Amino acid sequence: MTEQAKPASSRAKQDEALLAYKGVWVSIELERGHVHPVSWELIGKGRQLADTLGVPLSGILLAPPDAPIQETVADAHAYGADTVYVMADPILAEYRTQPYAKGMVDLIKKYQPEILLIGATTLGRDLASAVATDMETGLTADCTELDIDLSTRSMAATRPTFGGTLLCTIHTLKARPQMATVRPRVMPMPEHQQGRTGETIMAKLEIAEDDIITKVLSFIPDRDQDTAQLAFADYIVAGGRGLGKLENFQLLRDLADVLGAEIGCTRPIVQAGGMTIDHQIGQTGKTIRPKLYIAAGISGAIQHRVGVEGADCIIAINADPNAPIFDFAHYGIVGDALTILPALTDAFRRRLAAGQAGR
Amino acid sequence: MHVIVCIKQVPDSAQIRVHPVTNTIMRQGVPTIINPYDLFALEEALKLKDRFGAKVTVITMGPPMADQALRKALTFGCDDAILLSDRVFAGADTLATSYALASAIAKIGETQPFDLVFCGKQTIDGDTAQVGPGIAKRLGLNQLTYVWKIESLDINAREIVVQRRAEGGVQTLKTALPALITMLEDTNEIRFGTMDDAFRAARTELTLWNAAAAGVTDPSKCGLKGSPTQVKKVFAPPPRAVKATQIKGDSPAANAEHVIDALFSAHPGMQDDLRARTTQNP
Amino acid sequence: MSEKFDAIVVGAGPAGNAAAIVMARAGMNVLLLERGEYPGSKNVMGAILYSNALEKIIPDFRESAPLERHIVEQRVWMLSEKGHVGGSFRSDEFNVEKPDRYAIIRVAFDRWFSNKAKEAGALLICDTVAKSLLQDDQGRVIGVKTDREGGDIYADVVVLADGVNSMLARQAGFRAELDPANTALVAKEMHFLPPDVIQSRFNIGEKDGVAIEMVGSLTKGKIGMGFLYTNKESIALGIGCMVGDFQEGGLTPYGLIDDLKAHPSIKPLLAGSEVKEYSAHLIPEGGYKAVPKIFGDGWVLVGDSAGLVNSIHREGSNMAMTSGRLAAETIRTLKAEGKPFSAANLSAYRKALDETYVIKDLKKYEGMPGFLHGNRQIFSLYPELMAGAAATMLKVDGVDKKTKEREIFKTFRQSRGLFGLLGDAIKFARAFR
Amino acid sequence: MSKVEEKLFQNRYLVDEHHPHIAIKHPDRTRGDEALLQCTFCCPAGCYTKTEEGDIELTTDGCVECGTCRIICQGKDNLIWEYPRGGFGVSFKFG
Repeated sequence: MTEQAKPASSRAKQDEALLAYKGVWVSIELERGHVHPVSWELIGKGRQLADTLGVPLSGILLAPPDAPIQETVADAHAYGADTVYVMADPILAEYRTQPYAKGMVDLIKKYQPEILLIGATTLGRDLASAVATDMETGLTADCTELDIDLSTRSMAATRPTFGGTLLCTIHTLKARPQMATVRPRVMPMPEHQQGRTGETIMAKLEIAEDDIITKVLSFIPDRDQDTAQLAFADYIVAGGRGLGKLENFQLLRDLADVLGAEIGCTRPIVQAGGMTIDHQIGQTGKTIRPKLYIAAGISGAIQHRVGVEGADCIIAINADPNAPIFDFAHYGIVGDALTILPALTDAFRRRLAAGQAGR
Repeated sequence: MHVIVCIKQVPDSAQIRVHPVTNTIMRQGVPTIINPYDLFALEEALKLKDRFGAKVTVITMGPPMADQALRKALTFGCDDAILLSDRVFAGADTLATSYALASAIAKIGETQPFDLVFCGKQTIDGDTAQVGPGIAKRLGLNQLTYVWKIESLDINAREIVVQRRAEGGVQTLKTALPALITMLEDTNEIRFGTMDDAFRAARTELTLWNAAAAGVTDPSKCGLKGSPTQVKKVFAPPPRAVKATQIKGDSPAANAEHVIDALFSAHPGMQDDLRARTTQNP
Repeated sequence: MSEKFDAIVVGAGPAGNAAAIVMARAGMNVLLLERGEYPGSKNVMGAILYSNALEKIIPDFRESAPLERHIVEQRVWMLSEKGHVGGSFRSDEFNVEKPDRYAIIRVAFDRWFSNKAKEAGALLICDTVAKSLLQDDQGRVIGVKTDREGGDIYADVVVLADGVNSMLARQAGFRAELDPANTALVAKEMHFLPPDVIQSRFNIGEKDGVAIEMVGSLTKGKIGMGFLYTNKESIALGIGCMVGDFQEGGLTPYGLIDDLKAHPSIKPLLAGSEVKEYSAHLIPEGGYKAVPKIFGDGWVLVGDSAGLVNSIHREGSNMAMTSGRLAAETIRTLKAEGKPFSAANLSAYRKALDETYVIKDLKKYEGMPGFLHGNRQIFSLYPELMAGAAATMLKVDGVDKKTKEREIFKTFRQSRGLFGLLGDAIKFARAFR
Repeated sequence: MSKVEEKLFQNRYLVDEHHPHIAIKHPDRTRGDEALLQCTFCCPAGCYTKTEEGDIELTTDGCVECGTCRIICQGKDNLIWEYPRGGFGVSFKFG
């Protein structure tokens, strides 16, 4: 990509301003005492990008003082961070855009990183767009690949577009920091090097509670939600017409209980009144990206496939050996789902019984 | 009460196919539609029209033919439609888009003050979910993204309480108007307009604004020039031909054991993750 | 407050658009209702446009209409199991300044045609279904009820251009349901290929197109016809039989088109193509006898809705445009003379139609539907016999031509008998006279 | 049967979730209904399927609105056939 023809002087001035931005930063999302794993995945990726550029890798942690900050900073160093910037303030107890964005932007303006990676969680997405607008810089969302183009030292961010049918590679050439959000479970988990140490820099959040208009009234964790959260669930068990009568879906519920999984189904089941529309998976239903998807009695027509291809692991159970689902599932069991489901339920119950070491 | 809804005309990406052999992108016959996520924002705004008699203005930034999306929005019952179209805007990324829309919305606010701006969660072609927050930031609106439901709205007290999807749960937030809301999908269903809506949509004169009319003061912040991000290349993902490894077991129980062995060996952390989840709620 | 128009046209297809343009140009207040998302979204056609009917409405249509290719070669094939026998007519005559037939894509064309109606002043409203006709106590049509709230719209006359299913006219008892024995169901696919591949396979230039009409044993003894038309970067392929034949079983519409795609004469033409759409449509093939009453108090029936299709020559959209235009001209004249749109006054539309090719052609082939029913062998036996005859004659195997001719005649006689052959020839000639 | 699903996947549908436009009038009396049985092999979109027990079921999602089932079942008072709500149903890209 040739640099647009610009008068040498202004380009030089601009390049110099950009050069001032050094280092790779990763946002560490610590909420309600729990660090979202995507933060460590990005520390792993950030380490790689930093080494390619020959610059330091830093974590940035905004959290309330009573959060497990020391523990998190230690983990960040262990996973590869050289420095961790910490901003501890009670205002940061519940996520709100204004304080979090203010804190992050102040840190960015002060320490000027060239790359900032944020997990594409609902928190990360909300925060990233506010920060990017404030910094008037480029932000590429839901990236699936991140590399460095050494000729320009700029980050090449690849992401799905047009609903995932296509991919595109995007650069942020004339603005810094180059920002990107990455979905959970896209980047590999780095190795936890016990005993690896690094620097910690404390910073003060320069905003008072009464400057913040938005107040958080309550928070209800997902577990108590009644409506199916298929789009966000990690484990899903689904059934199709191959299960026959609707009563057989109880076998599905038994397995789901053992796994703590959500239940889904295909279009005909919703039509037959077996389940409500928010349980439907596929082209006209939900698109799911779980860690494990067990499909029982589902033929796997293209209309279903487009909704489940994002799953990490698909186990398909179908009586028909050449059911299309076996073309894209990871593991296939040819057999009667009505006998295999109970067997799976028992096997999982035994394997997951507390304290039982892996076989 | 006055509510502004931002919509975008996008290609119906579900219809875009990749040629199985040549792996080229086949765009023939792909119609343009209103970004599906924006329909949830439109319905939520129209509910405020039902409840409070709010005026609903719909705005879009795009090429001249984006007027079709505005006309469709009018058929659902919106009152006014503004098309922001100028060569200067061409090639804008989300940052440049939010600048142009923010300028236009501020311009609207000069003559018709607004209480809420609605956006869809994201677009199906850009998928970046940044335009809404970008507008909120530029206009100093309180940003409420991934909103699930508007719990209460008090016009006189200028207060709104919403439920929004947060990480691992649902947050209830209270903030002041004016605010910007991006609606989560499947929160409502777009209505079927009345015959009067259909007639008004066909007859309404759309307001066409170029950059100047929209109050854009700094054109260098628009279009390609104002876009820090540039798309280098668009390509089709390599076809993923993974055939299922067939589990061979002589009985359902044997099958179960084999598949779980394969699963846990391929995904080491899964057994502990599952165990952690299931012991939490016995 | 309910709306009142001079005229409501139901359906923005060829017939509806033609009628809307003519009436709007006469200054009438015209509402054009379309149930689809955009004009053409609910319409399916093989898609050959014959210019004569459109020229009478938009003489310079060639300057702006989305035309795919003008047809320079017309092929007629009788398909046998392994191949086809047939003729093709290709001549420079087609390459005149104003070609008379084009391959088109209906969605692009209908949108263009409706824009012309809007330019003429008609009010186009999509996404709205006309559910039923509004009638006064004497049964006179005074408007339509749509599927939107507050959807009663009134008009002095309603032009029913709602297509082959003709829901409104049937519901009001103006015409009967379609007869499965005389209604064809055609399945169609759009196959996409790079333009240069199409041009090399059909030996045509950038703007030229080929139209192939097919009939043959492929339809397993059912009365079936297929087509293949070349567009700029796609090939429209379709085949169908009478619904009555499908009812006998053994052959689904998608099975039929898959068989056609696998046929040795068709497969190479489609090699490497990408299917982007699969559709199906009914075609009224009852001919003259099945044309219902096309006018009444406050209403007229135009296009497929009136069964105005001459399937032998694959003519439907031109008849739709002509009937739409003539109905509109009749209405325009009555409006100018301040006369009511009574059945008596609107009968002038039918008289005008009788003078055109529309009714004349339908009358000419009046017996054809009956003939095709009674003589199924047209579709199974003759193609095989003809293909066999061609194979025998063309094979250079040392057998003298005289013996070959006797052999061919023997196979014909064995399968149809002398009188059978004579009978077929006479009936065929009479049906075509 | 799976062949037709591959074809229908190419089409563009705006499914009207709660308003199927065609319905079998007496779902409990479809066994032995000759006309409905014919629909299982005449419908170009394969919307009608016969279950093992012999009942005929209808899913209108892939319907191309051709009308074949209506004219096959005419006079048998076993089918309600209407157009989908305005703008819904199949929406052809080429037609």
